[in-house]
Amino acid sequence: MIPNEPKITPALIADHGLTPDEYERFRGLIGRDPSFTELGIVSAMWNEHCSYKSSKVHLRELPTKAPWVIQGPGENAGVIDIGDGLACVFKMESHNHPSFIEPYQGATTGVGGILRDVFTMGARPVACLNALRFGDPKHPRARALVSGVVAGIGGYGNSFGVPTVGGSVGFHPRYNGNILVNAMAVGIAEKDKIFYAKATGVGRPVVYLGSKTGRDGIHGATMASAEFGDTSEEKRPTVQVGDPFSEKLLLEACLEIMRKGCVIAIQDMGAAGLTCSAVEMGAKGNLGVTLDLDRVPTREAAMTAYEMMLSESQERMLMVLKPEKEKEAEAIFQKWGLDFAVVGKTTDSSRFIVRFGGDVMADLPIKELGDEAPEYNRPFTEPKKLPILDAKSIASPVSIKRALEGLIASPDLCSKRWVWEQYDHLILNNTVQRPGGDAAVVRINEGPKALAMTTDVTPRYCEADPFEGGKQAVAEAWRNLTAVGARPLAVTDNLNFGNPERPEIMGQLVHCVRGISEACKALDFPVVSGNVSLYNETNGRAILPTPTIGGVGILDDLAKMATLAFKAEGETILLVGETKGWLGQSAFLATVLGREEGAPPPVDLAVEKRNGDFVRKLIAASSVTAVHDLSDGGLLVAIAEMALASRIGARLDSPSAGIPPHAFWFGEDQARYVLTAKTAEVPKITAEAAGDGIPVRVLGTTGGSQLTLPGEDPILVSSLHALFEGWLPTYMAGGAAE
Amino acid sequence: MKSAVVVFPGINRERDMARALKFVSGKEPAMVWHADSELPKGTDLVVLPGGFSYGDYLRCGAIAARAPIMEAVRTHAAKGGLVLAVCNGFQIACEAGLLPGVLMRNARLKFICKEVFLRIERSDTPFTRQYNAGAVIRVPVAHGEGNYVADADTIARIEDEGRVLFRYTAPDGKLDPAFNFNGATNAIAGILSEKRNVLGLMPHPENHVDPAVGPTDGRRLFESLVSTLEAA
Amino acid sequence: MKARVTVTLKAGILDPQGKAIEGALKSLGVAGVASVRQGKVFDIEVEGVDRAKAEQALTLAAEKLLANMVIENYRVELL
Amino acid sequence: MKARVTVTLKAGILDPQGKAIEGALKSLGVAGVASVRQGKVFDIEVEGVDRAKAEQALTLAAEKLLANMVIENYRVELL
Ligand SMILES: Nc1ncnc2c1ncn2[C@@H]1O[C@H](COP(=O)(O)OP(=O)(O)O)[C@@H](O)[C@H]1O
Ligand SMILES: [Mg+2]
Repeated sequence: MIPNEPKITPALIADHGLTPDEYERFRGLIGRDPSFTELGIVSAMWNEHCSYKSSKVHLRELPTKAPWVIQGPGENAGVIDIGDGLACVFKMESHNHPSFIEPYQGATTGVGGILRDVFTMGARPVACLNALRFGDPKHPRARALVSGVVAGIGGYGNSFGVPTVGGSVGFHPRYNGNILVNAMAVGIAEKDKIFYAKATGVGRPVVYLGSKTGRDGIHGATMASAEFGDTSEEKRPTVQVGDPFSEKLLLEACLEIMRKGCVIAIQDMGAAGLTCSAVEMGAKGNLGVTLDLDRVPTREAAMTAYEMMLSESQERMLMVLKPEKEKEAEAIFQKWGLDFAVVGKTTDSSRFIVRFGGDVMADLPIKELGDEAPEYNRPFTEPKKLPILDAKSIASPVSIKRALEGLIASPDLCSKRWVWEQYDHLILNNTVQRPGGDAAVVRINEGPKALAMTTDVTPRYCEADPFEGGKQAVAEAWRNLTAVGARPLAVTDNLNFGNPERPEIMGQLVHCVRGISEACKALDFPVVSGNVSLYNETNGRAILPTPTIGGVGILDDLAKMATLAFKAEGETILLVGETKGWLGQSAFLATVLGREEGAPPPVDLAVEKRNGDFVRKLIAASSVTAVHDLSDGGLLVAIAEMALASRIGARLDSPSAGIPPHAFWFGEDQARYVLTAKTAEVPKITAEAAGDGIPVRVLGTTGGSQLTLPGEDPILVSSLHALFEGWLPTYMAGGAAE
Repeated sequence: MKSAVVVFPGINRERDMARALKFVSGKEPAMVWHADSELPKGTDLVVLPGGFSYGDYLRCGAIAARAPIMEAVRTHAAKGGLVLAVCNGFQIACEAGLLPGVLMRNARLKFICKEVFLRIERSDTPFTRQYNAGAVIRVPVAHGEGNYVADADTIARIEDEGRVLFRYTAPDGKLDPAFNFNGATNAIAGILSEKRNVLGLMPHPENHVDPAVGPTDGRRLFESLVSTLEAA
Repeated sequence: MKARVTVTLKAGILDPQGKAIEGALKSLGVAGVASVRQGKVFDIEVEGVDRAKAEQALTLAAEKLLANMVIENYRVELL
Repeated sequence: MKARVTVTLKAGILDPQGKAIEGALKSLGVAGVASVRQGKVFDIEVEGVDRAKAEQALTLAAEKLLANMVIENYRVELL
């Protein structure tokens, strides 16, 4: 008999985040009232975080296939073929709510979780990236959140031993009550040695590995799917603590037993730990699973079945092992000082049975737990189109020089060195392009091939036009990979939005996903993994829609990699792409004029592809010496970044007639790149561009120690440098937020 | 050159080290497990690599310093055998008493990964014979606790005996507090044992050997070891 | 006036440090060690205020900075 | 049996963490803070040995591992 304490009441059901309808659906499935443990299990399986119930219908729109895709969404991480018998395994995941409550531990466990997703599949992690969004720098908690999150990301990755090579950091008041911490991990595996969650074979041992189970994060997955209110502070005791040392041991032990051929199926214990991992392994293999909780290694006394099933203790794995290899696997885990316990077996009953202390605590249909999870096509509204701003109607209150200085020293565009110097970005000795460029480049084994990776999104654009913003996020990631010379291969996404039960938020989600889909299709850039984080709001105020895109590409030969720094004096600076002077939603408008207005720049995907392919071709032919894509801040900011990276200045020509100078220099028209080339190469490049129908124009020449613009005071690179590098350290040391 | 890299649980730069040794010497080092009690026969060079042994959860290197293999490392050092202890390895060597002093939290309390400038104080050592004394090299650091501290007598002694091998300096080799990023006493980045056969240093020369990845200023340290052992 | 603020992890919160030290003590053969949890102490010299004020100030210090109230408890002692 | 080992820095050894905390407390406006030094406590559960043995074992633990005798002092208390 299943013990039924405490009594299931409507209040208890609501506490578990289930609606009355969902509860009835569950009762219908099992044909009786659930036990308390069963209620816990279903609440974990059916919450937004695990079931994707609000987003699933829309995620199906995303293109997920290409000849090089080995595994698309649905496993722990996506897998793509990178040639030479190797595969790249990668995924991004959010840890927003835990990081807001306890920034250090929230960030560490976010990194730990995404690393586990990657090595669960048999890949050795080779790089981490992250995308961070904080509130207004003037907000009283902002500094503590920044320093806690950054220390946490570093604290985990540095100790685990994976380089953190890239990411992005942004600030906006709309994240005041709900920061974003999106972590991405990238690994490399042998293509024919990828491990999956699908269990096979009846009567096989289900094995628990890693750290012991405590009461960590109980209700964590439910918390990740609940809005914050003023009482969310009460949810604090569920904080999980990361243990990178144990995870490093777990990595080595897992890879070792995989190498030795012990593993049939493997699933990490992430959100809703034992529950999700056991159900997933069984359901994927059309098998039942019986768990015997008396055998679960616990850290605390008197844990209940409910607590064990919902615990989110970190650094744990569940596996189905080959019975004849069980002893060998156990010896390997003991060598690494980790717990190893047979906690159950696979069955042919299609039931998920949990026993504890002589009782059956849960007996549920395993497939239906996942397959019959509610799925909503929630109502959504069409986002309002904003007017296209006419650049001529926007006057600049300051000189070009002042505007550039303001942009370069703004929280969003300033150097993030203070952040990435706290990350070990060099360990493993493959980091060829370090943080600070367009995309990070990490050599594959001994080369000459390398992976390029980046994370991108412009939330301001997504807020103004979710569809164009979604497209732009993909296009920018694609462009960043292209700018280092890589062939973009695939995407992982992390969709961060507010409460999907509000039609306008659902509208943002739907349209962002449509934009992402359209861009991924046009750019042949399939989505192979991702994560959705909803309910990112506080007291009814949502974050900016933030669909972070993590892009991965490949470089066939490191020697052909491009970087953004000017290489020498006297080289010609070229602009690829068309400049109209688009100021709507630009960094210039937001930072210099304090206005977030108008429609964001549209993304013409065909032009994006054509221009990018052209740039990649030039890089491969070694025709260019430096390459930088244009994004936030537009042309002059891009040129300034190239100068800052090299300490070489530039003499620039007059802007195009018919465009106000500030719109020319700071407009954010898409599909553009700045290149430099030896002057002798220029005629060939322009001729080739003309042949392909690509707009290319000469902007000026590199050289000197300042940026010289017609009609403006010269701008010393060294003083720009001080502004660029100064903002974040000064701010973090307690200096002014502006 | 027969080298052995000791692997403690939580160590994570052992692969970088093994790769650098192979790259420069052409020979794979032996990887030695912390729980073993002996080094491979004929080991010329023992390397204690970087990482976070035991998570560095007590004091950096403290738990690793008490591992069974360390007895063998001590014996090797006592017989004059070469020991290269990098980053966490340096911390382990200090905790094990192979080198004096201790490495405390960086002055600004943050983990820092970046390239720094090191002045090579002397070239008459097995670790630096391929460099010129006074030369300044650029190598990366990646640590949170590299702030070298010892009591005044110890500092005076190692200075007098010329046992400071590397110092953090400005690019021109001048001492400058702005470049002593972790606050180490006398800007000390690396020291030698009394017999000059054990080197502990915080920076990672092993990450600067391969031109395909970046600068190669760390390479001569390994070339020095190779030539020392060949000459022997 | 000398004071000591002791900060310890709340019960139930994972203590990786303690766990690693526990393992090390066991393998060093230290007799009888069943479990270890690690905490911090802050020895603070307080000047120019009376005991009541000092206690108040240190409580503030503990709550605002020395302890992470999400996962830690603290105790203030004036010596 | 519960025991506590407290490890503190020897006088004269520089304590960058203590210094930083001191600075932070001052800038938070905590009244009267003159200096801060940070140390560690280890709360140890000891089993199956008598008090004398426990004290001996913990002294050994402190000297062999918990404290770095070059820079730190320790104190063992059985509670
Ligand atoms: N959180 C972070 N972690 C690591 N690197 C970062 C982080 N934030 C920014 N960077 C690095 O700083 C550089 C500039 O970032 P960003 O402005 O987002 O680049 P872009 O606009 O070209 O995509 C990139 O190389 C990026 O990887
Ligand atoms: Mg870029």
